[in-house]
Amino acid sequence: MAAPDILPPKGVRPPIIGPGQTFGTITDRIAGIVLTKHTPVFWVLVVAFAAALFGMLQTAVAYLLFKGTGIWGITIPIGWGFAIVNFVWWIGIGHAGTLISAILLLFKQTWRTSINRFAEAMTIFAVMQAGLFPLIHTGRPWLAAYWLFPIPNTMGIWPQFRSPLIWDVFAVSTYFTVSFLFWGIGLIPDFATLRDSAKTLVVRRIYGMLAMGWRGSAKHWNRYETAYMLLAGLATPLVLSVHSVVSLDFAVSVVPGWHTTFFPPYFVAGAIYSGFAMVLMLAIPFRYLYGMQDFITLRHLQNSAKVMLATGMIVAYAYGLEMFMGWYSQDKYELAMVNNRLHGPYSFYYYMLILCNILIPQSLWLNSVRSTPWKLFLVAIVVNTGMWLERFVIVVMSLQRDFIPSSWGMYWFTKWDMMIFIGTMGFFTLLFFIFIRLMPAISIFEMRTLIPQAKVKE
Amino acid sequence: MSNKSDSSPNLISANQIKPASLELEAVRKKLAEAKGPKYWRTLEELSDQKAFGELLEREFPRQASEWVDPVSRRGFLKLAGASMALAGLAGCTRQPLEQILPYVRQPEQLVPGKPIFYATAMPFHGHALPLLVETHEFRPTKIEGNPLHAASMGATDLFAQASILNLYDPDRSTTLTHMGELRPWGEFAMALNSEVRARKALQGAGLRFLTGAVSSPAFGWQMKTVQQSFPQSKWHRWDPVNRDNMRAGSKLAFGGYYDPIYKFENAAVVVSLDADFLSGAWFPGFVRYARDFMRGRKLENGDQMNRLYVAESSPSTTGAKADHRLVLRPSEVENIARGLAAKLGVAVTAGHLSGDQQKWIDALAADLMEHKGKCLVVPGEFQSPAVHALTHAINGALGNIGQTVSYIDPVEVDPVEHGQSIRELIADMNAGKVETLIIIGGNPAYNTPVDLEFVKALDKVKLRIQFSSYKNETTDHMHWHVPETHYLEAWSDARSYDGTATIIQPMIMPLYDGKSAHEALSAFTDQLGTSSHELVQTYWKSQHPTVDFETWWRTAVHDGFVKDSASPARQVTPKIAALPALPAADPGAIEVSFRPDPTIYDGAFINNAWLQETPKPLSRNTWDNVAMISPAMAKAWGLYLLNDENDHQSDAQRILEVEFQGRKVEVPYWPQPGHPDNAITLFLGYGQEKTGRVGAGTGYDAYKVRPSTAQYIGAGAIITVTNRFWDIAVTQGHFSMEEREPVKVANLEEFIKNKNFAHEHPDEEPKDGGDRQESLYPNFKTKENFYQKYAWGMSIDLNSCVGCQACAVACQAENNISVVGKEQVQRGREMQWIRIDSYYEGDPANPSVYFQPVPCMQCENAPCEPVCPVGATVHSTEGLNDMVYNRCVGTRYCSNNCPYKVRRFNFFLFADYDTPSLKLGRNPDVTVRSRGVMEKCTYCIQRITAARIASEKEDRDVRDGEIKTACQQVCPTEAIVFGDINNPDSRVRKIKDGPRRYDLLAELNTRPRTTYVAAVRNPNPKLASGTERA
Amino acid sequence: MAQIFHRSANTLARASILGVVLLLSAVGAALMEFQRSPYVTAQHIAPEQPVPFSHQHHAAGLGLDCRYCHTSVEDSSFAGIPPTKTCMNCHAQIWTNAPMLAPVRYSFSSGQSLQWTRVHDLPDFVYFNHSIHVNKGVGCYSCHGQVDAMPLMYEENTLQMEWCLNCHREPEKFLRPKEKVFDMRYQQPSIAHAVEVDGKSYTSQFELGKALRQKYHLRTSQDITSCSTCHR
Amino acid sequence: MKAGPGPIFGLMAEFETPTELVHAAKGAYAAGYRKMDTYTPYPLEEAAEAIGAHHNRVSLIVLIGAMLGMVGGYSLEYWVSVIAYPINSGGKPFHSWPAFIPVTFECAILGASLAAVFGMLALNGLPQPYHPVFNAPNFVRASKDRFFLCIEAQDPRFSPSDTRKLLESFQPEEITEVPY
Repeated sequence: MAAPDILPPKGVRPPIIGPGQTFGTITDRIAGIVLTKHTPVFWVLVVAFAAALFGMLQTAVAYLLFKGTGIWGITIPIGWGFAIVNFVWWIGIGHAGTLISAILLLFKQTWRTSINRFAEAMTIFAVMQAGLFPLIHTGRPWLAAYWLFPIPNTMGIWPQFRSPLIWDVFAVSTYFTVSFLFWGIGLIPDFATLRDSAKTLVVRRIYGMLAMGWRGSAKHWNRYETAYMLLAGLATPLVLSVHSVVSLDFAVSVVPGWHTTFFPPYFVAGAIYSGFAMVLMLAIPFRYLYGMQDFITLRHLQNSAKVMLATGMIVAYAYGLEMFMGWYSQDKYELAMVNNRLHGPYSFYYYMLILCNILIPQSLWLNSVRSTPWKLFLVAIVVNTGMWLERFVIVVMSLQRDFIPSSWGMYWFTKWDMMIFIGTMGFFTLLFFIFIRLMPAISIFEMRTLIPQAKVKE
Repeated sequence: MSNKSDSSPNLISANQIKPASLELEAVRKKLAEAKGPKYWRTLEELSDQKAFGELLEREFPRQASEWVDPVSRRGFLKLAGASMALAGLAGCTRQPLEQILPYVRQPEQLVPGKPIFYATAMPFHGHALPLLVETHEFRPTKIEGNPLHAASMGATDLFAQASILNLYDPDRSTTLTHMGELRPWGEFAMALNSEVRARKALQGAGLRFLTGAVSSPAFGWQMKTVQQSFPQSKWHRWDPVNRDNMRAGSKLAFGGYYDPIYKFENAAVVVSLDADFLSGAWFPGFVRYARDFMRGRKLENGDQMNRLYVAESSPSTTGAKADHRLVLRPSEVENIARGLAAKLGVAVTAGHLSGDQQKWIDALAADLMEHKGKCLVVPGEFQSPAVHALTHAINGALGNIGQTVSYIDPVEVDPVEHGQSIRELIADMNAGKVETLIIIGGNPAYNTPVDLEFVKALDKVKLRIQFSSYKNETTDHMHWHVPETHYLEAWSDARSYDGTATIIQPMIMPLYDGKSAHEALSAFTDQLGTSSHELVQTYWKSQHPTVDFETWWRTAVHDGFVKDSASPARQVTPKIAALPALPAADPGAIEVSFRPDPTIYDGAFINNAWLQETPKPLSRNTWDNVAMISPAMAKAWGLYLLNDENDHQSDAQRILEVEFQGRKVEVPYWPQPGHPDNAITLFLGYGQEKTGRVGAGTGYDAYKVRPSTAQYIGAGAIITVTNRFWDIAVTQGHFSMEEREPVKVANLEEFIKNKNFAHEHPDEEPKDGGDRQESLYPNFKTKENFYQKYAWGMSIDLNSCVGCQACAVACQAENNISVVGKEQVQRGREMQWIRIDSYYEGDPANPSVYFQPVPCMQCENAPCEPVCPVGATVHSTEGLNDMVYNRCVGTRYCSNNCPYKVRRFNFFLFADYDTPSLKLGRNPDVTVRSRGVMEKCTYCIQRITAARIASEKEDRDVRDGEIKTACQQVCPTEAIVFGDINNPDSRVRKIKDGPRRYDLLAELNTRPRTTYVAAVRNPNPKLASGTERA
Repeated sequence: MAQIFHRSANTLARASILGVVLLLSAVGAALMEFQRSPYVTAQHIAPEQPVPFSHQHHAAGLGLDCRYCHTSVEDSSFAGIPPTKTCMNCHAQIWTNAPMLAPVRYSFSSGQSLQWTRVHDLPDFVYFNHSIHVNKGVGCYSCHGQVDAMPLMYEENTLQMEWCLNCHREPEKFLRPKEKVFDMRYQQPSIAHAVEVDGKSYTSQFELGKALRQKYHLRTSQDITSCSTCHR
Repeated sequence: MKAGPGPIFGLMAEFETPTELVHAAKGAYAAGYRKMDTYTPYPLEEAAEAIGAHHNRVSLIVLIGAMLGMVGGYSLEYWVSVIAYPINSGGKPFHSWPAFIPVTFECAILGASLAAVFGMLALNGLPQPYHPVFNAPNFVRASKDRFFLCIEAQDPRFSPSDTRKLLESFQPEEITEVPY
């Protein structure tokens, strides 16, 4: 199935779509994945495994609701632990999707087309994981679920809008909705394709409903394109705002290590960084398993790698800045924070983070790494680990030692913390593979525009 | 509100002086059945199907007394389950039907919903602490000191505060047993009577009584009558923490027993020779002494303050407050005493003194000579008789007797030296001379000197009867066990350290058919069945034949003491005839000190969860006792120290094996800064095999190695470091201030030079009551009319705080604060709202120690508030940082953002929803917090509200001092002052305007309402620094 | 190619979208109503009681003052439920063997409390104090309604927080002269009949309320809407 | 399929390439036809221009949505924090406008996005699972690799014969009558 990647001669960039593709071949190859009768073995295996992890997640959450957040490692002073770390990590991952589809679209980066669809899916599923944590990390989720939203009630009490946590609620839920709409309307024409290429009436009916009767009329396309462009225009500031708001959850506080003005850009860069790492972690196996090398070419991998390199450097700069500001302020608490990062009980994690997020990714300067899928895959894994550690360092190491020495404390995570974290990965994978099986993982109609025949000759 | 009071009548009937109404039976039955859970038990134990179904129905638990009626009894299970409760949907779920049970006949003095206060006293090992007890519908809920009484002046100590929990302890002995089998009282009475008759025939030969030290005149009188009709019988005394040294010392000096009474208010220079008079209740008169002493250090008028020298062998809070602290090994204290005495012209000779010690003594002696008659030397309870004798002599030589110290006849009834007394008893038992042994209170099988082998001897006794409020180690060797009443359950009387007598009146009928010590004796005076009330009254009648007894009795009971019953001072002159030779101390030998545990005393309080979870003042560990050694020793043995990198809330501490006189015990060590080298301090009271669910499996048993020959001090211990570990739970992670100066301190001269040393930085300029300097925020006082009428504020004097922990326990009692258990404390989830940080500074061999109580600061710019997404913590118009439990969803952001870390979170269902007896003791005016809710100090909002409502009804303002927070009220040293800072005449306002006031973390501009008064130390200029090495 | 949907599908599709929207808003509205409904609040529902005690008969009929039974209402948080003794004061003489009163007699003889069912039941985290309200001129009527017209006791108001706030925000709408607090027949001032206070006569509740608010030194609404006023 | 009896929706011409389609569409437009539409497997701006349908009102709708969201969001916050139940939260002003910005912003975006999607669908008259053009035999390929031009019967100039002639002049693959 897998066609080997052929490196083009030096100086020539690989194409963004393999040679010899026609409207028909594109349609059949991509729609084929969905409409085929026989399900590939690896799909069954992965889904089974992911489902098991999902089961573990459900168990852990049920126990959590039954017993209370005490089953986690959190304590006073470290009131936030794995839950918030995971939340920020997942929401960060959830950024690449919209970024790719929206910002690259505005910049007319045609190479986005073959990866935007599943990048968007990835976003939605990642945000679903992220959204889980802020809810279950509260002491009384059943109340948080409705007191955090401005719902009329008999108490005459409303949310407290000065709290960054409320901003968070709005930002994340908006982000989820918008990404979902964006993804959804992108799918309509492809559903139409599936409707028309499906064999059995049932399948055609199902996709028919989803396609809402799309028929490719010029007037429709015209409005469709406008709406799509505008959505992209809206999603761009949104995607930037979401992680900025997330970063405000910390920046607004007084905690040394949180209370910093450069958190928003720093967090956004980090988010894109991990987002692209996740895209690669998904794209590389996908193109291999489904033989999609013609659609997701080395060009895509290389570009993603470059974006990672760029954002990675921004993140590195932020780390430097954090340390510098700590020193420059000469504020005793900031200095202590820096010192704690470097020599505190958790300094090991800090050095690991430097290794994963700064040192190892430097290998992306090498063309050989950028052009070798399995190497990229490894780097991507390292980066995502590093990004998780970054959040751990920010959340735990800052809270662990703040102002009054007598209340300094330690944090140990429990098996429940782990189960829930791993569980969400399973849930994510599960959703993603189901998506691949049931929906076109690559935007068919946009792929069509990439081939020569698509142009109107005068 | 009402639903807490309305249904309580049932309990009162439990109190009506006519016995057993039907409800009472119900109550007792419930209590008997009540297999109460561990206090910190959590949800899994009680998932009950029905309960689960009803989860939605309630947000917070039904409160005290509600359990009596079946309907809501079920409600309890539900609620126990209800930590899971989809609680707080209260808005859109139905409330269950609730019963309301009025009295049948309402006691006339009772106004339902309003507390009543009764005066009484807590007897404590030979003296007593006068109390006022708050009762709600005749359920005692909170203990305060008796302000009218000289021995309390309104303050109390942590034992008194926590004693109320013993009353409601579900693990108390609830049943009368014979060889472990349930028996009715009648059967016991018969058995006892026949025995009495038999003994009478024999002149009481073979009849022995064993009690602790007793200060009850009525009991003494009963004993006398017993002695008359049973001339051969003997009354033995044993308290593991006794005053033998003091007694022997006074015999040496005066040839008889006298109790010293100190007048710290008259002393400009105080010297403590291992005397821990600022630590707690085992130093009789602590409450009063601490207040008098600290009044000399307030610097409120002028720059005069007293000076404290402490020479001590085991770090104590007294040492922590010292201006000069000399670290000594236990055996060296006597030598210092001799040296000092010699210098002051007492005819004794000292052994070898080190250079530092000599220098110290010289300076000290000089200082004392300057203050003849205005100074005071205090001997340590646990130091040798010689030290006591010497200090009497020294005080004599300095002309202090009559000025700063006076001597009265012992307060203890028929004082004896306990060590001697118990030795005689055991000897007689072994000799077969003892046929009947009546043990009232105590736990001799556990705490008598190990070398005497009490238990072995016990088996030779034919009939053994125990009156005790707990079934303990001793019970196993008894024929009969009779539950003894708690002091709040029965009439009695007692005398405070100065001899003043108090009538102890009960607050509630015995919950478990208990019998009082008086009733125990009544059998031997042919008065079996007579109530304690009668017995006590009869005695006092006999004392006051002339007066109109009814009124006399009423006033005595009402005031809480018998007028002018304080013992008169005796004119005595100490003379040092022949002191026993100074025991030769081998500097190489490791010396052992045995000390009562700071929070559970001699073990009597081992099943008291509040005290178990109260951190020991210096080591800050809970739920265990540690063995203190010096950091140097720890280092030498390669053990870890407090200044190690990791913060250690919970530590696997290395276990030491301590061998003393051939007996071994395994102890977790604690590297205590300021502990002498080549010495180890073991704390008594833990490691009991037979105790309740709270005490079970806590700590090690130091009695295992405590011989009669070395009750407090011994030399020649052998210590081996094992490879095993002991998890201890410490509430403080870090003992160094890390150049952040949470505690500001200066020497007296510095202070006189620069009064504003506490806030030199402009950021630290105090700001109060919304009178703000420049700020981006609006001025809520002027713009939004906040803080107009009242602006509550608190001031904590770091000079006065002795870290005795009483405030922490008082707060726990007042605010229904849950206990979480050792495992949770190790995780850092302790709940006490006010914590007392202790910091060490300087040379670990003899550091300066500082205490800092930290409650909620009630910041005007509270960082916790804006980050709460649901507005569960917001500011009131009086400047309180309100915490609305029922609105809280538990994001914990407020705690993260609290720079003082004073917020506590219910990680589990910590509150005990279903142990009936515990509900009785709760404060009905404070919500019991459910799972997933943040909580914190509220300045005792319930007290503020009560006082405000009272004042409004009388159409006046709240008077200064009318509101006392629980922590303020209990504080023996008046370190905590609370009041309205808008009122220019209020005490708190005045203190806050004083120069030493400072705000904690002022640079954050949180504008705390709780502020501190910086500490000032008064070292002797002639001595280099406040801290010398021994 | 053949159509895969029938013509009607179009209408169906659009209708269904509209339908979902309508349904959701309907559910929302229903919940809003539900949480204020008597089913939840027990408003206007008279629960079973061991004895069918009639406030109408005792208060209006016999003209007993509220305080005859609810003794502590003026000086305690809790108004007080009369002990059985209080009932027997009269019923030892009259209706001495009315079967209706059997439970009362039994209670008196056996010493077991009557088990009334609570009518006004606030959540446990709400700390209401009767005495301060009564002392500041809030009539029984304002919360408990026309009790003397209730043969069986029921809850007049929802006792929900929003309801409490109505008054805490504008007490002047409800204040009455202290001496009229227990007067069930008291009418708010109107043009028709004025209310005399300190020799000044008021014809509008608003005027009167303002005056009384001054007179009784009520705390500001900002004060009494602070959370800690009711919650601790 | 044969042109069945009964009314017809229009005449459908099928082309191989976008170029032919656009050329045909231009021709038809020039011939004065207005009621017509093209059907393509991907957006083809030229086609839209050719049939004179390259203006739409989506942008306006989005603007309105954004405005509503923004105003709605801010006024909610203002009402809650200043009017409904003002609380002193850590000494911050009741009307802490800087703290209100994030939510206002998110609401604006949400409003705009919803408007964009549902506005577009509404203007397109979707969902519309049934449409006559689906009757065209080969129309399935409109979503794959073929390009269709359909001149509708309502057009005043429409006549089965002339229109068919016109279409034939563009050499389509096939011309079919689309029945209603």
